[in-house]
Amino acid sequence: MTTESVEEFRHRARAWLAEAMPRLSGAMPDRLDDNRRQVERVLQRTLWEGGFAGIGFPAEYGGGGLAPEYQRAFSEESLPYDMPVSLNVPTLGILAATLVDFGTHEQKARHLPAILRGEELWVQFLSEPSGGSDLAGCLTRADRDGDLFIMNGSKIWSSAAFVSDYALCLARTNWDVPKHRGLTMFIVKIHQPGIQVEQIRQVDGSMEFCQEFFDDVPIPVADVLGEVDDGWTVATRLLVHERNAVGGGSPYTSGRSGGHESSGQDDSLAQMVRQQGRAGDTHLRQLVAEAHVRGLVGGALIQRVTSGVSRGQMLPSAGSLLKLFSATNVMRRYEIGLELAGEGAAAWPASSAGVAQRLSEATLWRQGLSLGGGSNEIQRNIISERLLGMPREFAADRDVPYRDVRRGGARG
Amino acid sequence: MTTESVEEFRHRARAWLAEAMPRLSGAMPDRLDDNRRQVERVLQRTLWEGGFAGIGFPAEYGGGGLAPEYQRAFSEESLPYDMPVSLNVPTLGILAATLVDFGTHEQKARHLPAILRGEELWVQFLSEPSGGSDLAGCLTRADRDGDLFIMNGSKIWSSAAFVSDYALCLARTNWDVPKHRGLTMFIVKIHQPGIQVEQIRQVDGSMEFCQEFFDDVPIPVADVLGEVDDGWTVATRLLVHERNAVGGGSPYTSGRSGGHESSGQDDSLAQMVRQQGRAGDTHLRQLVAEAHVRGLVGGALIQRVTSGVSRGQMLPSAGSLLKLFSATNVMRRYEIGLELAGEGAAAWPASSAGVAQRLSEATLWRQGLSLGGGSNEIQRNIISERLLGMPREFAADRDVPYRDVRRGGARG
Amino acid sequence: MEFVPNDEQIFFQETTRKFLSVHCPIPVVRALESAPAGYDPQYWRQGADLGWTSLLVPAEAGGGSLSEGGLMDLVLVAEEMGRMVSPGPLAPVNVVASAVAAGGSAAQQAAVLPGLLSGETVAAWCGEHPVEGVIDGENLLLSGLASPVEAGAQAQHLLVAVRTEGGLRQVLVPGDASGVTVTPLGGLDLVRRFAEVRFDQVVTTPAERIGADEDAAEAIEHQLQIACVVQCAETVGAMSRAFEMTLEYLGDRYSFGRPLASYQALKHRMADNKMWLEASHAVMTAAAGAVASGSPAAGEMVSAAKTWIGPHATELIQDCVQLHGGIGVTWEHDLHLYLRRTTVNRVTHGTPEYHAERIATQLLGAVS
Amino acid sequence: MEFVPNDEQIFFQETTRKFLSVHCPIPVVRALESAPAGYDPQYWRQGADLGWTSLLVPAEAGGGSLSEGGLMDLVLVAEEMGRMVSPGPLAPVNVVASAVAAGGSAAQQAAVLPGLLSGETVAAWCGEHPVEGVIDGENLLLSGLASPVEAGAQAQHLLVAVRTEGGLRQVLVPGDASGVTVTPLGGLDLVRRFAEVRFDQVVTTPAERIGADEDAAEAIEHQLQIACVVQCAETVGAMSRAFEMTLEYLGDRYSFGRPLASYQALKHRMADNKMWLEASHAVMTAAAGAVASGSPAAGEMVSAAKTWIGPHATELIQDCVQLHGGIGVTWEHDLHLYLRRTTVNRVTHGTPEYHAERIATQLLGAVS
Repeated sequence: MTTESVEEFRHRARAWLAEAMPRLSGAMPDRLDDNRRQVERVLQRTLWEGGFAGIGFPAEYGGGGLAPEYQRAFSEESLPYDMPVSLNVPTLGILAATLVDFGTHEQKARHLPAILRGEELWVQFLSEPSGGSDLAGCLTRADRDGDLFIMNGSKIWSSAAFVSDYALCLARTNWDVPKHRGLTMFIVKIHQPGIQVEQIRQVDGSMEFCQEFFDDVPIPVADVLGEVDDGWTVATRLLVHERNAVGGGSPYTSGRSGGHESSGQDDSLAQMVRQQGRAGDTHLRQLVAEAHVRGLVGGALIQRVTSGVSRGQMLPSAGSLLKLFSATNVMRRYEIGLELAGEGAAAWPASSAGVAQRLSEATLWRQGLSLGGGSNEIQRNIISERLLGMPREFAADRDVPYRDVRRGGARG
Repeated sequence: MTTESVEEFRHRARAWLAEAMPRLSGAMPDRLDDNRRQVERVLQRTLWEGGFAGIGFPAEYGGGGLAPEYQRAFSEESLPYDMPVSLNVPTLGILAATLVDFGTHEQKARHLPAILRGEELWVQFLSEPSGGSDLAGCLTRADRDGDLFIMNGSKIWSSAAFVSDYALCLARTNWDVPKHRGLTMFIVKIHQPGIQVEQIRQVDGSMEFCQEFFDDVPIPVADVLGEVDDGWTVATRLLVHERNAVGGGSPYTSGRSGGHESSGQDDSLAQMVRQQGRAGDTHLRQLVAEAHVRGLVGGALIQRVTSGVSRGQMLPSAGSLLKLFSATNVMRRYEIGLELAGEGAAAWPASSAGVAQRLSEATLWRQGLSLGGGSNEIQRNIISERLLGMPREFAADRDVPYRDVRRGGARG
Repeated sequence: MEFVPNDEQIFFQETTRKFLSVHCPIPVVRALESAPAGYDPQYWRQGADLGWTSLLVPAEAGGGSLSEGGLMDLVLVAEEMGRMVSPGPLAPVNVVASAVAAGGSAAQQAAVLPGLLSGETVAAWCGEHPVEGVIDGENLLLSGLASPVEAGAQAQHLLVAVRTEGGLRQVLVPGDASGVTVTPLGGLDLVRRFAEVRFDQVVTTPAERIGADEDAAEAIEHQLQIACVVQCAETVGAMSRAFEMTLEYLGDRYSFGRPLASYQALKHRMADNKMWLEASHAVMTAAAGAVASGSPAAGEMVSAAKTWIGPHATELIQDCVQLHGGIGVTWEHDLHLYLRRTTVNRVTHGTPEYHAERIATQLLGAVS
Repeated sequence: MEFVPNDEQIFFQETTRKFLSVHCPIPVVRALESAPAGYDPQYWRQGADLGWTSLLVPAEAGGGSLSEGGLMDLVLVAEEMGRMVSPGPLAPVNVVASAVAAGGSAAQQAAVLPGLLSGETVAAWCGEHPVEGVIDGENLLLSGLASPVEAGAQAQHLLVAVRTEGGLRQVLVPGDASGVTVTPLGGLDLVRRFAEVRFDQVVTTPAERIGADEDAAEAIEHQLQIACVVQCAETVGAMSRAFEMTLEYLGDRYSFGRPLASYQALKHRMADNKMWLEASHAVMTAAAGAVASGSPAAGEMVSAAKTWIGPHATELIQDCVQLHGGIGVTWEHDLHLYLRRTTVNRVTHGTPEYHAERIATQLLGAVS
């Protein structure tokens, strides 16, 4: 443990940031392209060299080994600077966090320092085209063949797999047991023969998500994360990390958090109203205030839940509260945005095409955060069943060998 | 069938109303007391004498035998007059309607004319203290004894049973079959030895609802409505009539309908804003307009559903759409009312105690319509299962002899 | 009274539905994304042949309808076009054709109606955003900007509302009149095109005036009501289709060994969606009936429909997206076409807030 | 930083909880419905003995708290009182005691504090509705109406905000001062009493002034913040308890052979309710922390809490009523006590709309 106090650490970080990191100039690019990703890898490398990469990760694997307060202090100090924020989710907050929990010494030594240096971007391969929210209803298979598993199947909704390096991939290794008990989590190198990555075009024109196709992909047994046939344990923990990271409550992310960013602390709504010359309209004022208040409440909720979980007074699944809160905040914020934009959301002159179009198309993507990383429905199940102890939903596939489970209709 | 056109009928009704019925003066009393009920019985008698009672009921039993357009025309013409509107629900729209569907000739001849003369007020005995929404989970029992059934048990949430005359009462007559198949519907005279009626005090201080206790109440076999052990069929139809009547879509009710009354067509919100001198506040204007629009939409929905059902293009269970709509409208209207009332909802000077207190206490009763007559949850089940054909909820008591069904906890 | 289509109208509606499913199924709509007009002129002529553009024009002026006044027939077309997110300037052409038939001179009718009715030409309606008019002898000089104007860049005719010292006026000018600059706009809908129409000292003659001066304000209000009704009907059609797709999907798709449709939380949301859908249909029909019958409540009912339908449509379709899961936010899935169309319909011809304010004005007086 | 109660605070909280459950369980609260003060003076003195009225007063002035400044301790009391819909003038007594301790003269402190701290006397805060003040030589003449004022009719001391030509001022006057007329109001809560306090040329001397003139505006704002924090904490306590009652009920109650808690539609609503509850708790604590630490964001956080908590509290409890079914709207069931309390808290000390407007002023400037 360090002997440096949080305040001492904060002062050291402040000085270092001013010296080493570029200041944020103007708005963040709202879409990640390859170029931006390259910039962020370099920024991450800069953090590494300054000793500020992975502040909450174990020191043994290149991290800072420090408590969450230190990371929070650093994040607060870093706000004026250009940070590699896209590494937070999913690489650091979800995948690296899961590696910390389940990796062998060799796995951690091989990957964590490389991640913290910005050399490896990670992604999760969990969802499947037929599976929806039922992640354990996994049809991708990995069949044992000596020291290898041979993987076949398909995964979908992975973020930016086309520019990432490694994935954690859940595959079925045993079909004769009920569904949760026949899964294994693998560390998979993405760019290799047998894996084809296709980008999916989203409603807003972005191409961030991917579908992957596996055709006899060989995976060394050494790349099993956790135990064979116990992949659901790993996946469950991964999902907890995901909810925390997406909800803004991860101890492993650095810089602005997802929860805050998406919950309305920017000034864009107020700005729109001012530009329209309608700042005196009491109805619009209520809406602008509502969005702002939701941001403040979301921030307070992150504090409450992360503190509660870290002190063991809340279950880790309380992260679902954060995920659900920020997803519903986003829905409401876009609705408010649409109400404020008015006719401008329908059509726009070429002169303002960029801004207006993005604003308008963003509303098409309103449900994005309510679907990705576990839908709102799944979060509500988790909250009611795990936090509140209400009875589990009836599952027709419980305690049935997975090969006998009904998998539904045409879209399957 | 009449040869009189709707318009001719309307003119005749208009002339008669002007002559025979008192004009509405001031606001309707917002709570029914015994005195008001007596007034309404007399008003109903006046309608009967003028030939305008029960316009949609069979002529054979004292009604007008006319199509819904005639009743609608009469209702429109009657708006400026003091009408016996409390007879609409439940007596005419629910209980008399069910009698029309299932009564024997003798039953109808005995009760329908008396109802249309204002001599019999009716009520339903369906809910039970332990039962909640599960009306078929009835524990009140009626055991056959020669030409009698002997009834024991308790019912609750009946409207104004203490001032009513007859009830339709559902009781279990067979415990060895699954729950829906062992029920019988009885015509029960309320004020008789063995029946004790207790009024329930509501949150807003009103005492409209009752609980009844049955202690060896003898019921002649001749008072079975429908078939023995087939009471659920009768109850189901009764519930359809109830949803229609409460939602404002009954062909048997006369005068202002529940749906309209509760959906915001009065001017009280606008008036409140004017009195506060805040009529220029755009936020409040949006709220007042929203309430008004909801009223208009509700009216249009009643037209659409009643027309669709009467033409056979919608299932009768579409009445659930009306019930749910008006219940959710009431919720929103009270919420808007609270927002407009502001600080005045917390405390009031003696000088305005009546109005302010009623307004404020009304919000405590906001969920009333969302619970009575089948809760919103039940309506949503009906809409999704019967109108949309989605799968039925799992019921642990299906196909199980009722004596073996688990009936739950402490509150039971 | 609830509007009930008669057999003839049902046949007409089915004809339109079949035509759209054969000639303009959704892949065709998608393929029109970068077509300048957003529709194929041949398709529009065929639609005109089916009667799409004739319904508000009396038979003696070359039009024809199944119902009195034709608005209820037009509603059926609009619903079908909404169900298929179809392209084509249905609202502006009908609004302008109706206005010319009602208030145009014989010469104007002869010059404009045949083309609109046959689908050879189209018209745009600039009635929502009046420009400034200065009286110059007999003529009226127009200046200002009308935007966004549906089909502005495709229109041979522009029906323009003009604010003059003496009150509102209306003129019908050629799309290529001198001083008129039409600039296409980008937009959210894949095939519905808007433009901004700029008037720079555009000289209009008395022969270009439409209707009596003193009737202009009322005529423009009536045009707005028709435009809103057509738009609301289209939105309701889009809502219906999105709802049906979702209901079907929930039945097909299994999760945890059960169809999604068996989950009560989803069932209850579908129940609410069904209620919003039926309520939207109801208030749209009521508004259409009020406009068709010339009811004094027409303006109120139209604003009620616009206030109610816009937000409920987008909310319903967003929930359909949510119920579809990830596939619902992909380009490949059709739901976003419905979301685009209903979002555009929500915010044009007056936002819900604008129409709520019209209602408030009636209840509370104008804001001082 | 999230506020985490230490062991001492937890003990304090548990003591308060036990005291309330023994001395003021809900049947006792109900029995106080027609008591003029809404509470038993003996109960209030016992609460004062536990420390309820001392927390914002420094030890040297006779008070004492577990945490710096005591506001976080007071929040714990308020939450407990919310859980039991307890009676007693917690907010006004603490606001006034704090103000007197901070700005009162030695004479004022000696005259007022001992009684408030022991629970022998109570005070009312008229800071939200400033009356008019006219300077008359050394004196200030007060005229106007402050309403509604919590515990106005029970208070021996009134802390009054006064609008003068020179700006806001504060005076502390006896409840029975000449020219002061206190009229009890009817109200929604069974035991929380409000009054209107009318000032008719009430003469106040310089010795009755509180604090330096130039600090008055800021002091009043600080008092409002404390009042809002106490109120929000009480509301959060009430929400928590209503939520727990409902969760338990859903587990106990069977319908169709299954516990209500097994129905997904109800589970999902409880999940949302849990989220609103935790969010309310979070923003209340954040606001309390900001006020306690003198953060410049205190006003903003307090208004955020007031904007958020009020409507979510009533909505959550209304949903608890719905989930209980018919029993939830009976007088016999306790839920309505919670609904009454949270409704009153929602609309007093500024409605949610009022506080949203404060936030809007910060973001968009004042309405011109």
